[in-house]
Amino acid sequence: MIAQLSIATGFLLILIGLYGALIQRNILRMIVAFTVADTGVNIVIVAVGFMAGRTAPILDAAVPVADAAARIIDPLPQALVLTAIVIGLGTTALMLAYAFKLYEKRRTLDIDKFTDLRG
Amino acid sequence: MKPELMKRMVKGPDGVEFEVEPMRDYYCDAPPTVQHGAYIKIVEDFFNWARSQSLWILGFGTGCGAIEMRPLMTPRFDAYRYGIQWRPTPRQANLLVISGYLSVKTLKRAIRAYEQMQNPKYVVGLGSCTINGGMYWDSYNTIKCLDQYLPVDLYITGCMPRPEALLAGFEDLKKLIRAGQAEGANQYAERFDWYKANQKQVIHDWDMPDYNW
Amino acid sequence: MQFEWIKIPYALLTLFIVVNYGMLLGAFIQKIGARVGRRRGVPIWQNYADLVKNFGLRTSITHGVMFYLGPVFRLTGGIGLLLFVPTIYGSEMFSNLSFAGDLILALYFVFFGTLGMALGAGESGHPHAAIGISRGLSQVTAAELPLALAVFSVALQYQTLSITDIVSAQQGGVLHWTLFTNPLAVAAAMLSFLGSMMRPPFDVVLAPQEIPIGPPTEYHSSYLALMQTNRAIFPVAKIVVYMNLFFGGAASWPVFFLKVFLIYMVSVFVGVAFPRFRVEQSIRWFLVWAVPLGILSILLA
Amino acid sequence: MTSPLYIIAVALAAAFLLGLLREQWRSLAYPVTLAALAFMSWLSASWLWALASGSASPVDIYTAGTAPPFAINLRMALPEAVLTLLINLTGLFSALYLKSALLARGRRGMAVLLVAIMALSGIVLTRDIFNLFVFLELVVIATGGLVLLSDHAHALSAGFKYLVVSQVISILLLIGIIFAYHATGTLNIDGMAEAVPGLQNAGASQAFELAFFLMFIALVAELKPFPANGWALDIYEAAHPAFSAIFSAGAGTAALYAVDKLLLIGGPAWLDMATGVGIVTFVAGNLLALPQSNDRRLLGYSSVAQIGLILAVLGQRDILGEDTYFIAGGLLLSHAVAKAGLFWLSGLLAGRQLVDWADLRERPMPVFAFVTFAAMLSGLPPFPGFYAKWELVHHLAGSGRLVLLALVLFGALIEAGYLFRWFGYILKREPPGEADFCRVIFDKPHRVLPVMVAVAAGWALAFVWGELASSLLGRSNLLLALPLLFALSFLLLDWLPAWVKNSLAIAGLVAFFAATWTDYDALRMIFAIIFTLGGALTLLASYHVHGRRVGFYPAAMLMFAGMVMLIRADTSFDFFAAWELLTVGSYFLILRGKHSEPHALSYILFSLGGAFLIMAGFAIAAQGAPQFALASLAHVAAPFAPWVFLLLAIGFMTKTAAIGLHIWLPGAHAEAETDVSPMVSGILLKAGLYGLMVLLLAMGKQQLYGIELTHVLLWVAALTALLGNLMAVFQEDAKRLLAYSSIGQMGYALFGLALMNHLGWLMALVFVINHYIYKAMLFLAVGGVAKRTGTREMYRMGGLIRLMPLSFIAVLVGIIAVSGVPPLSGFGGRWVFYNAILASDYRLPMVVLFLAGPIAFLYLFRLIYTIFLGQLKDELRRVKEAPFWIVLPQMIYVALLIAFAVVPGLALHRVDTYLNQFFPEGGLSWAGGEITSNYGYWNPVAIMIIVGVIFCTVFAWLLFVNRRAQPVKQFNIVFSAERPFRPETTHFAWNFFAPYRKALGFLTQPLVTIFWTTVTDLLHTAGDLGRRLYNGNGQTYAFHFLAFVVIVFFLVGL
Amino acid sequence: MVKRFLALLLLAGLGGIFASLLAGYIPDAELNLTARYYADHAAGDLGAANIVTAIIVTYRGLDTLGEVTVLFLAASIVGLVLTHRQKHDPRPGQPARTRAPVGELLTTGTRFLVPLILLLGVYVFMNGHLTPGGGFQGGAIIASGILLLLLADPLKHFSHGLISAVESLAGLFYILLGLVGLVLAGGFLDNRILPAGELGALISAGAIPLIYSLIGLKVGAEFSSMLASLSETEEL
Repeated sequence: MIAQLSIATGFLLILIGLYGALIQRNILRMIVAFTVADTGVNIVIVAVGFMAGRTAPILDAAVPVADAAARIIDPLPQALVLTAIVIGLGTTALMLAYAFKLYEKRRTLDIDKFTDLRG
Repeated sequence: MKPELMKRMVKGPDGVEFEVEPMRDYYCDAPPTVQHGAYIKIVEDFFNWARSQSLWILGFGTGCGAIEMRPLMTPRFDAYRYGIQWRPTPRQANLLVISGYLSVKTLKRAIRAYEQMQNPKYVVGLGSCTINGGMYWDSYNTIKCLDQYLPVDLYITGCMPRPEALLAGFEDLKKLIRAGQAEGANQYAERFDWYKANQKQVIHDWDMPDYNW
Repeated sequence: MQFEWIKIPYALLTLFIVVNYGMLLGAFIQKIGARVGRRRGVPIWQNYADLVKNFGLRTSITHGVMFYLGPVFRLTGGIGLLLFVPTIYGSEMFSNLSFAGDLILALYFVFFGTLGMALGAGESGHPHAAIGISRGLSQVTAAELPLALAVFSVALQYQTLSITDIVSAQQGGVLHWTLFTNPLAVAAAMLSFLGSMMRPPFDVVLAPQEIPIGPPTEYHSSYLALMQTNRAIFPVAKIVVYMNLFFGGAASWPVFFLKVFLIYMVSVFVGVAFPRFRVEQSIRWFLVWAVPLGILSILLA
Repeated sequence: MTSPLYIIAVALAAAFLLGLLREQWRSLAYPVTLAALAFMSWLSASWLWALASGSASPVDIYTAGTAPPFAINLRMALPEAVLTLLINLTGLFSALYLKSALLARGRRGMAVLLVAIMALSGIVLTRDIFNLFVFLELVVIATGGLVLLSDHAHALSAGFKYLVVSQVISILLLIGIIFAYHATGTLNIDGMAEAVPGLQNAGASQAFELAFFLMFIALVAELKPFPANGWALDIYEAAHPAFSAIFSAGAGTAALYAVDKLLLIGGPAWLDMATGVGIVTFVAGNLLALPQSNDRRLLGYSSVAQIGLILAVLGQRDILGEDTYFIAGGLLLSHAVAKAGLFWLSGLLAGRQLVDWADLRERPMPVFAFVTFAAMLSGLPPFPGFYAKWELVHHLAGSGRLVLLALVLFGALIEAGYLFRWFGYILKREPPGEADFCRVIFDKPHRVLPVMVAVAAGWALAFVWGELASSLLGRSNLLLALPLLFALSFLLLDWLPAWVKNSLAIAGLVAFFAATWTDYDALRMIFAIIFTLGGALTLLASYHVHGRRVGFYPAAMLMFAGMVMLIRADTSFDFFAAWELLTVGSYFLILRGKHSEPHALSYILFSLGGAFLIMAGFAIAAQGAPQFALASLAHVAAPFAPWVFLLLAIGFMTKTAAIGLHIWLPGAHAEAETDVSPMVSGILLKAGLYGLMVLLLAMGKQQLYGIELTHVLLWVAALTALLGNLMAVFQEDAKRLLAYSSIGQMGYALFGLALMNHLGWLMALVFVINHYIYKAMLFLAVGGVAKRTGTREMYRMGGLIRLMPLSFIAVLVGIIAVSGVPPLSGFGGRWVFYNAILASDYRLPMVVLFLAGPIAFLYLFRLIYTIFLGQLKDELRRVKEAPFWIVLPQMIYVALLIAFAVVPGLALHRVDTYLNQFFPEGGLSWAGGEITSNYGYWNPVAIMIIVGVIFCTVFAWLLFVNRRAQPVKQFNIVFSAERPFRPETTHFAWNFFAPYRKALGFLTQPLVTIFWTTVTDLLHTAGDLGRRLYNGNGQTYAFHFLAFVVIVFFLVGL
Repeated sequence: MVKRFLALLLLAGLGGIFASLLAGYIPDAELNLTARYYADHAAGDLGAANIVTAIIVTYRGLDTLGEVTVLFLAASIVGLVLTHRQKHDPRPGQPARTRAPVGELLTTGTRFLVPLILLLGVYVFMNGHLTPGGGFQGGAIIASGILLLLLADPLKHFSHGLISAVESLAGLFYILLGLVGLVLAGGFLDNRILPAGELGALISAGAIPLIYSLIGLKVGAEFSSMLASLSETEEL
């Protein structure tokens, strides 16, 4: 039940993020919207790996090696989410740099002003 | 001298400039030559008979007599019976009829027409205007004596002779031809300079070669 | 049909007969025209006089080689057409040089003279000559079509292109002539015949007043003499083709003379009665009246 | 063999090493980058060599020492080796190209470039789906960085739009991956592929289908499909050309291979979705490229379209089977090499409009480069695209997917259209900009080298694909065909003076005929003689040109090679390859004329359209077999046979300019050079006739919906003859008059063929021979006159008979022959025509042809009168006779005509007996000089002698009587006793047949031209409407992408 | 207005896809194939207590390498973009612009907190294979320390040379370790080039701690270089 709930929140966040990205005319707001969508994706990735009644995949005193397979949740999505977060960060950093350069060139952040290459 | 006859420089398609002299380039400037008949008299007589039998008149009414020449071709007078026929171009005509007074302007055209006819060719003058100017004796723009300008073979009297007179005249002309005395063309060739001098004295805007082939 | 040397004198004999017949026929028809206008008309031998006079003229001019050769092409066309078609059916003597080619040769050799004449007149440099040629060629394209259709339907009907075979198929009585077995084709052919005879409905090419005698404006003396000889031969040669194809050919010379005269009179009668067509009118007239007849004759054959 | 992993490791090591170097050591950093890229290229090249030669087998590289499903593995097989080599080489040469930009940006730019190339190779190598995502993101970010290298004003906004849409793509891809993992339990592609069928309950497989859809649509979006590719086009336009080359060649290739891997998982259900998206992108991309004027944006559209086509090919893997990689590889490699080359070429130019490319004209090398790239893109022989398209079309036709076939050919035709239009601009248009500073940068070797390498790669690929085609699929390798090699050798000899090359060409043609004349049957012998000996004879006229005449001889020999191979071809593939070769060769020949650019374009479009119809016809006739012997056209299955006949007939008729497909001929033949017109008009039209003969011999009479197809052909031929002659009558330009006359004559020949009886075919052959001789002669004569008088307008000439007597003789003999007047050979054709129509059972078409006959008379007289007779104009008084080398062939043709008129048996006897085997009854008998058919007889020798004798006697008589004729000049005419004003006013030539136009002018309304112009205008307006979709706003492009996802989702109907 | 409506319509469509995905989602009762393998073998083969770290560093080492390159790429592009601006900044003669001094609380807080933050960061990426967290998280913590420094003294100029040196060296060593793994052990980035040691000890699980600390340093350096570049845009 928890998994479905969190996946649903993840999807909701993605939709909100995309809606923001499509409607907002200010570039910075678009970038923020995209980061919201990215977090939504990350939530979904982690939530997919969730198994009820199990614990984190760290083998220490609490979870001996022997019954690891029965007690831990699926570790792979967590590894993937780590990469996804970093990549999300990379693209956001790049978009910020672009936003800065665009502002520096046109002194405006309105996406509708940058419609030069057309047809 | 008209501009189109003036000497001018022309550039050819390959860019070479050269001079075009219309009077020399467009017209043949050879003088007429005396043409002797066939060597044997019998052949010449036969040709003369044929020439008299098929007398082709140039359809060029120069003066008031032209109106008299039209009925010749009608049923009433029917010149065809005598082998006489209208020809529209001087090339194919043998007889030039100068019907009545001849203004200088028409003389110029008559000379051109006469010179474009082929030897032997005959000229017939109608009425006294072609002999001594007639009632236009003191006119400033007609010529008084046709014979000075074109070699005339026959004159037909009458101010303007009726078709019957014309037919009779043509019969006389036929007798002359058959006799071989209608050599106006050769006469024109022999005394060509004299004729030309008279013509140039009267025609002032002379823009054609001496002999219009 | 093999070539023997004896054929040449025979051919020359035919040529001699036809030239004289042509001269006399021309004058005779002029006389009939005159009589219609209550005139006495030219003497019968007038054509001879004109010919001798033109040959006898002492001077002439030349505009160039092609001008000089124009009348030669014209006369060669006339003589060739006459000699390529057998004049008298059944007689070895008067089948002239028809071994060289069949009906198609005759049909196309007509253009040989026209082409040569056009080139000669073209070189004369006279605008009237050029206008005359332009009219003549335009008119001939439409005039030739019904004849071609008629020839095609006749060839289909008799399943052969050789003229002697066609004539032999029409022997035995008047009713066997193509006139009766294939009337539509003959009608189309006769309409096309009018077009090619330079008679008033279709003589805009010569148009004596408008462009003095059209193409031969610049021709005179011996050139004109050659053309006059051709003027005598060519119509007869053309009529020989029509006669052989549609009117049962001629078994002897009197029949030949009669038939040629009667066919010639067809164009004279029409010529005397009708005013002159402009070029596009004549083209439309042929395409509207003559060609459907031809097509019908082909479809029915 | 070193492990392929080093490609990634070395690249990253070099990137990080660059980080260490200080800013000042910039000049050291650049060689390091080049060294790294060179090593990567060497590595993939060595793997390719090993795999291709079989010394190594495909290998899986494990990382982290554990088996694939649990760790990431890379695979290095033949496709990967080829693609990584392509990517690395493009990267290396682009880096070389970017020398100044990289040195200006410093080491960071080089590091980004290295990582970009590594990421692209990674996408190709990796077998893990998430790893694919990581490399994809690396490419996205690297593209974002590298776009900044360009100094284009809008590079920034283009980069930003790219990042926006990539964000959306990565979101969808991530969700797709995680749910796919959840459904199948593994991230490895091969693992997933096995797991998918095993999904027991419907719920799991339904969930997987959804997840796969998201993954698949995200990766397809990377291929820039039609509605959602605005963002990519801006990158193409704004980025530095070298980066655009990488983006188009590298990124396109990698993304395509990724989609191919994904299709392994998806299985057959997703194939038709891929085909649908691909074909829509292909057609729409080409359509929108039509109205483009910016060169890089046009290249962008073209590469989007090509990648769409390859996606469609991948989508057809179910019917293509093992040929998929041959076809997709051929298309992909030629696209990648050509696009990279074109982008590098665009870097050499300052102007961005298509017309600015006219500066390339200064050097032959860039023009040759452009030609190679354009030929590779439009799939002309001998390049790989040609083999690939042939296989693709055959497989499609084999499995009955005709709509897809039509769309592929339609798109390819449009693409050829705008490419050759562009090539026409290069050769013929004047660059608008000021010409003072040199806008073409030839001095920088590091920019010219990549273009040359691309050209070399193009030709190498042509050879490799030829070898592949001959070994794998049994097709002949075009580059090994002797005639083609001979033609291409002239490319190397272009520095020789013209007369040397001309002699070589003539010797080559004659030698080829001497070597091969034994293995032609009678019918092909005639065509062989016309193509080789006739060609050699026409080439004589090319001696009149001095200097080097660059580009003429390769084009001419290509055309002749094509024609010679056409006759010798006996399989459909060789026939079609030869057909396209001669089309291309003749196109380059025609394009040499001064004002021939628009006409050459319409020629190539009609010819290629016809060629595609022929290919479609062959494909349908092949019924799935890759190629078939031409003779087996006879037993094509019943339902298809009429359609095959129709397609092939229309295809061949575009070449013989039948009515409706004729509008290219007048312009092309009139505007071509003096010695090209006879070649193109006299010889090339016969190729179309030869094609029709092969078709009619094999398929004979066909019925389609009850209509007799040969009957329709008969009517078309008759109309062509009539309208062709009629339009010729009203022409003012001499060469156009002859061109329209060619249409008429071809109508006659086509009529003969369509009669389908013995004499009909004989007539066609007589026309083939006649038409070659007199048309070549007339074109040479008119060309010589036009060269001397400087104009082709007939009313400007006149009275040239005295100044150019030899030309006059040639034209006089020519028109006598064309008009069919007895003594000469034209009459032979007419006589056979009459016998043929008597034998045939049709009646009405003959009527139209009877009218067409005399009309020929009109324009022939007009030609000779207005040029040679009438009044001589002032400026032409000093005109000299035509050059010797133009007059010599004419005199040879006059002799040939007279010989053919007197002794037709020489050429026709053998072919008449040969025709007996196809049409037994109705033959001719050749007794002595006389030729008899079963209707009439014809004795050419007798006619010639009789006419000659009569002519000479009459001429002698006139000479005797008229000895002393006085030669006069042009104004000694009876001008009703007046003086002619000026030569211009007395020469009656303009609108010569005015009354005729009043009577029959309505038949020459340019209906066909109007029809074809409206078709092209419609295409352009469609293109313009489509372009309005891209309004330049990044958000709108995101909208487009989401809309694309949702629409495809509903279409797929999950 | 139309734009909003269209956006909603499209997102409704996308929402539909997500909804059907959600509906089809059944959480696994048992670990699937790969997860079970990791659960059983991670401790035994690699000797790493934190299975996620084992996956990140070894099993899916290439992903991590890719990730690190993404960051390196982002950092260098941002550097490329912004320093590009600075190079042609034509104001050499003017004195460095002074800013109003930041609050007392922040300066003293920074001076006190930054060493602690850095220590925590190092601890996190040193014990990546034992406790939750690892290179990325440690790097992020270090970067937050640097950020705090920047906030305290905005005009503080970090030497880009040093940062990029650390970054590149770490990257190079990472690649070298990977290659050593390829040469010595089973494959690229295999951690068994060093003894596995006993589970739970600091020096255990082969090369994982070494690789992860290198990643930590690199990530920290890249974040700080990005932050530094972004901060230099302040003067505008």
